[in-house]
Amino acid sequence: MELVLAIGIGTLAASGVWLILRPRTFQVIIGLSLLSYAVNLFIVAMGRVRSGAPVLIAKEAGDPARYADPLPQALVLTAIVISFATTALFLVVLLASRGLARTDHVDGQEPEA
Amino acid sequence: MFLLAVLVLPFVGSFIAALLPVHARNAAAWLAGGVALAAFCIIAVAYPSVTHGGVVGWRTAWIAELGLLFALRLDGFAWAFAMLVTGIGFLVVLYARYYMSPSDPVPRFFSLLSAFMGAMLGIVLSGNLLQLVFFWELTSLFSFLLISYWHHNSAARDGARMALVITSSGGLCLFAGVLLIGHIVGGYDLDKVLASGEAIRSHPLYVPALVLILLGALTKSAQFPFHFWLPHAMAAPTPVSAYLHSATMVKAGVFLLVRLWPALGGSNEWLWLVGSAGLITFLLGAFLAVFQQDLKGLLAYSTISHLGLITLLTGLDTPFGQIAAIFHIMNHATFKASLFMAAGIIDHETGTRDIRRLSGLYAFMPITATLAMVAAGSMAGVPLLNGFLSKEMFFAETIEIHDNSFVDQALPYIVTAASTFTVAYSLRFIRDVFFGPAAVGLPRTPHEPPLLMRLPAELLVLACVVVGIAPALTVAPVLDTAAGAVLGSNMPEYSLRIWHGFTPELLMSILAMVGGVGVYMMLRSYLLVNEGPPLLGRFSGKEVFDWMMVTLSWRLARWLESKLGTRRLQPQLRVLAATAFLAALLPLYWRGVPLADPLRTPFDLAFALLWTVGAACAVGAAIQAKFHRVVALILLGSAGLVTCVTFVWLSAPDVALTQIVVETVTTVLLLLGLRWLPKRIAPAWAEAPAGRIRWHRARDFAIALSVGVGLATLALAAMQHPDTNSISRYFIENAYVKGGGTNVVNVILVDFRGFDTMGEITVLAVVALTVYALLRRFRPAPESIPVPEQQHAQDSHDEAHPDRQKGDTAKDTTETASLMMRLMFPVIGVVAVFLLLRGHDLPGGGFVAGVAMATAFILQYMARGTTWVEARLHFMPVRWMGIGLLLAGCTGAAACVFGYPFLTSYFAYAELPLVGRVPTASAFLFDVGVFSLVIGATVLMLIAIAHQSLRRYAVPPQSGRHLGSEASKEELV
Amino acid sequence: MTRLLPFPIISFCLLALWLLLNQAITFGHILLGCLVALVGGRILTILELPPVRVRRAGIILRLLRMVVMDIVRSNLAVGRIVLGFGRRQRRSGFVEIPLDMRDPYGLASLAYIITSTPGTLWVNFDAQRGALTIHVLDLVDEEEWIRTIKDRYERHLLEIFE
Amino acid sequence: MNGIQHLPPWAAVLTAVFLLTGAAVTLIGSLGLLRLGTFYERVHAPTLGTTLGTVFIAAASMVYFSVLQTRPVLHEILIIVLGIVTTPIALTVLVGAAHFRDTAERAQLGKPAGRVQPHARVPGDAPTGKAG
Amino acid sequence: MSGASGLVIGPILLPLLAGAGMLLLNGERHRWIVAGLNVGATFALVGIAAILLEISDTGTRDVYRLGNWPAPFGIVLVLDRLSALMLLLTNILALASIVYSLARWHRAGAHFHSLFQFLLMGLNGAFLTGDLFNLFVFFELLLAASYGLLLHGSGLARVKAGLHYIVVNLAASLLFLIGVSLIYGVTGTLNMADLAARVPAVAAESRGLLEAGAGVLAVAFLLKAGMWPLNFWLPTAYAAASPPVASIFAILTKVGVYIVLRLSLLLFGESAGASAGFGREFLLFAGLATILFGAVGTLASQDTARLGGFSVLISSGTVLAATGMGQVGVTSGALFYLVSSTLGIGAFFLLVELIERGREPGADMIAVTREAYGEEVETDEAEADVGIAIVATMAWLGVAFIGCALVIAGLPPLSGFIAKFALLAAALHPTDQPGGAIPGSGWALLAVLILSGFATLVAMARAGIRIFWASPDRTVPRVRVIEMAPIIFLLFICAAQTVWAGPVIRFMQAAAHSLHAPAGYISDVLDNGPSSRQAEGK
Amino acid sequence: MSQLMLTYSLLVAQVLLGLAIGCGALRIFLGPRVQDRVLGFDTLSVNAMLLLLTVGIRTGEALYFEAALAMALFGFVGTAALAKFLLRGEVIE
Ligand code: NA
Ligand code: NA
Repeated sequence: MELVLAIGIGTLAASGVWLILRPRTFQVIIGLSLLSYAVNLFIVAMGRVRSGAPVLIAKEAGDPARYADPLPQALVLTAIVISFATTALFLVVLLASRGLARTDHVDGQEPEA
Repeated sequence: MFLLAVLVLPFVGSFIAALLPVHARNAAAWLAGGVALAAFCIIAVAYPSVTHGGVVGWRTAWIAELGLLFALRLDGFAWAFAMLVTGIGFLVVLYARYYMSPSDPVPRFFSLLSAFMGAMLGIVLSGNLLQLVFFWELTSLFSFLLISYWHHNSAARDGARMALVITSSGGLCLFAGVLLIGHIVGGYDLDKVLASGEAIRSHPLYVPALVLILLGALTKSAQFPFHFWLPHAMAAPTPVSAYLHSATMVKAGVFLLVRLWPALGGSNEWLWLVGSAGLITFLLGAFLAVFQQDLKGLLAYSTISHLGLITLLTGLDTPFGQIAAIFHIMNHATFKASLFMAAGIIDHETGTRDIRRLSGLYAFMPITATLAMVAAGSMAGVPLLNGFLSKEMFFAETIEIHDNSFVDQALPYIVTAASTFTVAYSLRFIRDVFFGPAAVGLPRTPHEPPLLMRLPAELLVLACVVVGIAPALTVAPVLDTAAGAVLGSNMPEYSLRIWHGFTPELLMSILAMVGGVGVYMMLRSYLLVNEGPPLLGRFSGKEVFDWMMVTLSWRLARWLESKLGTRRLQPQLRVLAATAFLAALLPLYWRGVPLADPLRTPFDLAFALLWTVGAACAVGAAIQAKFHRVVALILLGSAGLVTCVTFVWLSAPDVALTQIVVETVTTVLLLLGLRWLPKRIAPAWAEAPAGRIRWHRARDFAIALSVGVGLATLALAAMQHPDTNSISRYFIENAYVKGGGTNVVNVILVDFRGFDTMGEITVLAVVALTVYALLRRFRPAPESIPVPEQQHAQDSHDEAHPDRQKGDTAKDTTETASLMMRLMFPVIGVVAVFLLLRGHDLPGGGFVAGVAMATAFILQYMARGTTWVEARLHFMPVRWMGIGLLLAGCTGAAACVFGYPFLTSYFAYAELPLVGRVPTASAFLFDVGVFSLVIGATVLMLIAIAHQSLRRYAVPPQSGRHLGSEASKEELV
Repeated sequence: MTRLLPFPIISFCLLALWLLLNQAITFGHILLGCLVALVGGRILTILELPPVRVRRAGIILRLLRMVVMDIVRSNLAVGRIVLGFGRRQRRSGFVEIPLDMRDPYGLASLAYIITSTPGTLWVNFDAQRGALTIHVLDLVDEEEWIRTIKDRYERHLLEIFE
Repeated sequence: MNGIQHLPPWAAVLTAVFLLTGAAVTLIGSLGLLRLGTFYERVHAPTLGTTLGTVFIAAASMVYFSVLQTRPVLHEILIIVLGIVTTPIALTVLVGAAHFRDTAERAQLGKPAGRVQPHARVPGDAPTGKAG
Repeated sequence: MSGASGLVIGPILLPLLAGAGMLLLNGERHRWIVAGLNVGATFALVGIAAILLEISDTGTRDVYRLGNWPAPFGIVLVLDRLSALMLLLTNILALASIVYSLARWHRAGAHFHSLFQFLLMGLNGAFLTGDLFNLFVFFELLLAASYGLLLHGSGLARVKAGLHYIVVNLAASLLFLIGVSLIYGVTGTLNMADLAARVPAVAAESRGLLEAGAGVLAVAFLLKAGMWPLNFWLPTAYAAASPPVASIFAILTKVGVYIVLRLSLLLFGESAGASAGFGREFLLFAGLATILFGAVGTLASQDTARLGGFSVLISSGTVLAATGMGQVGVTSGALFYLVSSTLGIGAFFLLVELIERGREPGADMIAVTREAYGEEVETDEAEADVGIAIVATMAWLGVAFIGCALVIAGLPPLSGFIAKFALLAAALHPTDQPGGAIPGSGWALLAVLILSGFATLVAMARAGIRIFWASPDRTVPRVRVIEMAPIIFLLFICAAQTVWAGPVIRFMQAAAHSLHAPAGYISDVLDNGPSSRQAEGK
Repeated sequence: MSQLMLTYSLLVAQVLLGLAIGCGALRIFLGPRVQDRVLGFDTLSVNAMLLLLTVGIRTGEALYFEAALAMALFGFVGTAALAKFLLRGEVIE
């Protein structure tokens, strides 16, 4: 499973990086979204893969090693919120850029030549 | 303490002068003159304490931690220099009072002049080298401002800039050199440095330090090859030239040479570097001076030449040479200042400084002419004038054997030749300007200047004569004191007498005199027509300087900037990706990648299938994002769904839940955005050479692949990394016991690390505000301003059929769905409340609940459109955000009131009547704050975009209730 | 009553939803659920939902049973078609059905039914003409489909809502 | 880790059967998405998943957790109901949109000179230029 | 918790509440209340920061345990000399920017004041936090606010620059996350002090992963710090920002610099075992390269604001290079330099618009506003009568320009010169023994700093001449006291820094000493004392 | 025995659902029209929701229900928005 997950993360990241290196703003926003998926998965993966581990703790926690690491999950939640917010912001900026610059090139102008 | 007064006085005067009204000419002059005179008197009075090697010091702590005191130090040498600075300063102020035009902003002039005097005094009185550098750079700055005083004149601007650039960069070198000296000596204190000559000269850093310090000194004193700035500085008002370019600033360089000679001199490097710079400058300056047609230009080159002479004297590296240098510094200051004043008077009275146009002025201004002739005589080294004395000493010194090299042997001949030119230009100055036929066609009819304008020159010329005739009675003790301060016990025997008998130096003087007359006669006809010297052609330092400024500091810089940097986004991201890749790769390469058994958990076919889909969707999105935006969006959403499922697979239900709701909102958001992105049409440049594009793509592909493989490797390695003693253990053990919740993740979010959440929701608020603010100024692409094609088509379809009304088609399709969507509002609302309430114990929480609730709102907008919804639901997102943030913040701050840290939670089980035991945690209130904020922020962002459809672009504002109009700034609904 | 509880059925459903979500029928939850249901109903009035008039609630169950049977049957039929067990040349196409029903809830219910039943698809309802267009996967006889929809569903829905 | 070993055989078998049936029905529905020829035909197929597929898998879940937790776990009903209640919202609009696009295009094609206006297309519908 | 310790949360809580409170007021109708709130809150922040500086100078670190959870489990705020210094610097700069903005800029867009407070919250939090992930949150907060503020006023230039700025920073934020989570994956902690305590014990086979994490993290910080070649976005973005925003942006890069300084000494200091000194040479070279690039850029800048942007790079690069040298003396000099250059550049950005104002009649903002948003011109109409235009405008502007140029170029008499002296004297003087060999790094720093000083001088002279002297027909701009006063105020601080250089340097040296001896930091943070989480209601 | 059967049935069911998800994805890729892709997306999300339910059974953890519920409740919003966009060219009028 680790291997599959790692490949998945890698593919998301590679697609994302490819897209953010493209010249069109919409490509970049899609790329950033893909990258944030990759990063979110990566963070959760840092808690190690524990499929089917209990999520809630009982009143007596017992052996902490049984549980999936909750901290990366909490971190990812924060990261998701922030990346959602920044995606929204970037979207609006790219719209504004498209409107003002009359082009959707990331540089606000078509390259010469 | 009086030293501090002397130093501070000019600056105070400068400050006050700067505040005077623009035309307060006399007040400013009085102020500046008074300051100079007062400083002069204070210093004069201090004379007894500096004789016989006496030193007056004053120091106070400045940067004691770096071994730096603020130290003022007055010895004989500094005393003599300070007398020059203040004395000539006073005379120049007096002169300038009459010279400056009433229409100039004179207070500024005197303010700058006083400040310059202060800075110069700072150099002279500095008791440590760093402080000296400090004032050194200040003199550059004020000289820049003084030279460019008439800044409407481009020559003044250029000259000032050149002076600033050259002297300041020299100052930077001096700074570096001083740092090295400080490093060698272990401090910057002047006494300490002067006492460590031996240690300095034997240190391996001696040569770099010497070179750097010389760069400072030689640039300041306009020595070859940095001499060229001085003639261009002549664009300054003449009082400035008289002060800065004869007596003070340019003397700072030679002052430094003499000052540091005990520490740095006495080596071959000194002899060769300083000596050759001085010799070349002396010769070159004298030669070039002859060919100047501008009076001030002639004086400038003459100054260069005389400074070269002084530099040569210090460079000859003998105690006697230093004495002669000091003496000539004083003499040159007096005669050159008076000559500048004379030139200024001539310029002032005739309106020109061109030697070719001037003639026979003796008849109009006999007194000025006499003054100028005496001073020029001194400059030429005519006996009975002070210039003669120091020149004799100079000749004598050049005859001394120093190191027996060829140059040393030739030195007397070379300096005699140079002196020939000195005589020639002095003669020319007198003969061409004051004698001959009366000039015609001058801009003004010349006459004698006011008495007080002449007075400074008179006093200076008087000094020339008195010193020249009776040196032993006048200047000898002063010179003795000054030289003694530099040389200490090293004082050689010397005598200041007019007549030493028939000595070789007298012969040299006579040769120079005769030769000078001859040269002048020979060149007369040439000078009447030609501009500039015959041999050096059109070569000029200014051109080299300009070329360097343009080429190095502009063209090269721009070229380098374009090569080393970019303003395009893609290369930046490429560099970023590559750097990040390397940053992770290199440590792994050096330390090794800990990849063990790749199958720590068993292979799972369904999971693999899932990720086949996920990966395919990601790649698909990458391919489709350019021309098939909706498709890319769908693929992105699919990859997101796969990610959600994966979170569940990894035992992270909260994350999955959050990802799902966020996913939904993001899709809607991007679709809202697509409304304003016109269709992509392949532009013409897509036909550009395929090879280049293919290469770019290959490179990007390689980067993308590398990053992907790299991240996958990191993830794999980390997932197989043995479990660490993570801090999570504490959370699991204490979430219920101390945090009062069974959902560890949520307890972390609202309690253990509630501070993160606090920040995170603020981010959301900030972004929402930004989106709102930006969209108020939104101007869509022109192509997307009209209603979308679909709506247009549907409307025209309706209009084409008589039994239909506009909007029917859309209504038919969406009416049923709209009803269902409205029914969903309370349903989603109930689920949202459910998620909010249970978050602490089970998956859920304020954020998910908030986004869910926001989805319900957005669904209503989708169902019925903005106008309809906002007429019914009065929802004020910004206020919700504010309330949410305040609630969360105040919940956290409540703990502070009870003496606990921010965000300390409180929980207890409350017995509610009929309901039973209910857990009440302050963290819950915090979560409600989160909930409120998230609804507000999410709705604000999405609806702000949606509102754009209502705006009428490029037409007068609508009074409708749309975003940004006065009526509904806050009430979005 | 109507002011306090404008949509009793929907509010009841919301209460049920609340209890199901919480998986608990404690007094506290019933109380909370009622509160939530009341607020939900109130919001619907703000959203100007037309009032629900249910005449004969008993028919609902009968209709529901019928629909469930139809859904199961259609599932099998469509599954066969997908897997290629079709016995003959299959034809799919649009059918236009004139409806008498105008009640929005009735129409919505019909939409739910038609869409949820594999094999039929709600395409469009022309409110002017009262004509419903559906798409049928296995269209043997148009008239039969019109009859099915009108007799099996519309009639019952009319009884319930109008 | 999970509770399968605590499950009585009858419940295990029932759960298994429900699960497999549900998954199979769903897969068949999704296959239909691939195998059927036109858009309108394809829309019918996934309904299998949203109806019977969901019902069976939710039932499996209900049986399993009810037995495991020895109390009635019924909230999966919500998934069934919500699935059935929400699907038409999306699908009616989607089919309506497709229907309109088709009629509009047919109308356009019927016009002389074959000037096909892409007005009913949306961005991403068809390639409009080279990728780059 | 003593009263003094409780104050540590103030720099975060106060802007939060102020910013949130402003949202409840109608931005348009209550503009002056909101503005007053902003000024008042920032003024209070300066006061709090000053008190905190005083407290920090007693030498004990104040560790604030949020939620009363013990370290390393909960998030802690750590007040030491360095963080207190950065707080004071930030809020002083902020106060100047805000006062300046009241003349006109705060009306150029919506929610300026709340965004500003949130920016301060992010900055203050980033300087105080002792937790790596919390740092991420505050970084994001300050970045989000900076996005908003950069776009404040809108217009094509800002939007174009903002787009680059946002994309690049978003990408860097992702790297931040990767780095933090990887470090967590290897060490199991997020608390910086705990991390420092755990780094030496990391197993040899895991060290590669740890350092990879640190490397990726460093890329994120260095991008924000403006390190070459990750800094191309910066000059454009800073030049495009409205003046008060650009001014406060002068501190933004310093956040990255601060973190690099803090973490490289804390995590990879001398006691870090096999990882000691990780990345130090790289920092040195990158810092030097950044200075050179900045110098080239200043020379190549036609636009005054861009010149300011490149000055920011020089400033960042200098501190980075100094960090790379890893010497206490150099670090203290670098801190002195950091304060001085930040204030100077901040003042310069405020000044740029005033001096350009006279050159282009009808300041760009109005034009941009009209262009961008035909129907809703919302600024400038009624403001001509607000404030009093100052007399002798050109003289003031000229003096201020010279002052800024001197600080930035490192020339006397303002603090820039002392700063360079403090830096270089220590760089050339690695041991206490006078006259020892000068290390190559010392030579390099000397050469590069002299060179950059020269470049700045040339560029500033060129710009100054062009602006003040080369266009005789320029109109004298209308400048108000509240626009000029903040600039003079900042320069005055620079002057004060020269006069009282001794005490300031002493403070910096103390700060540097404790940075270079992280054991105290670690034990202060991890020593939870007896009171933690004892008394909550049950 | 029966437990083992259930375990394997779970695996099989998950694989079947995985394949179903693949079908949805394939339709997204194949198109040909946008409505086909939207339909594929909708199918994919329903199938993913069902997969979540099976994960819940497999792990014996009832808590994944909320995630499944959320997918059931919000999955349609994305599809509806896409459909609305196709129909009207904008999601919110
Ligand atoms: Na000789
Ligand atoms: Na003449």
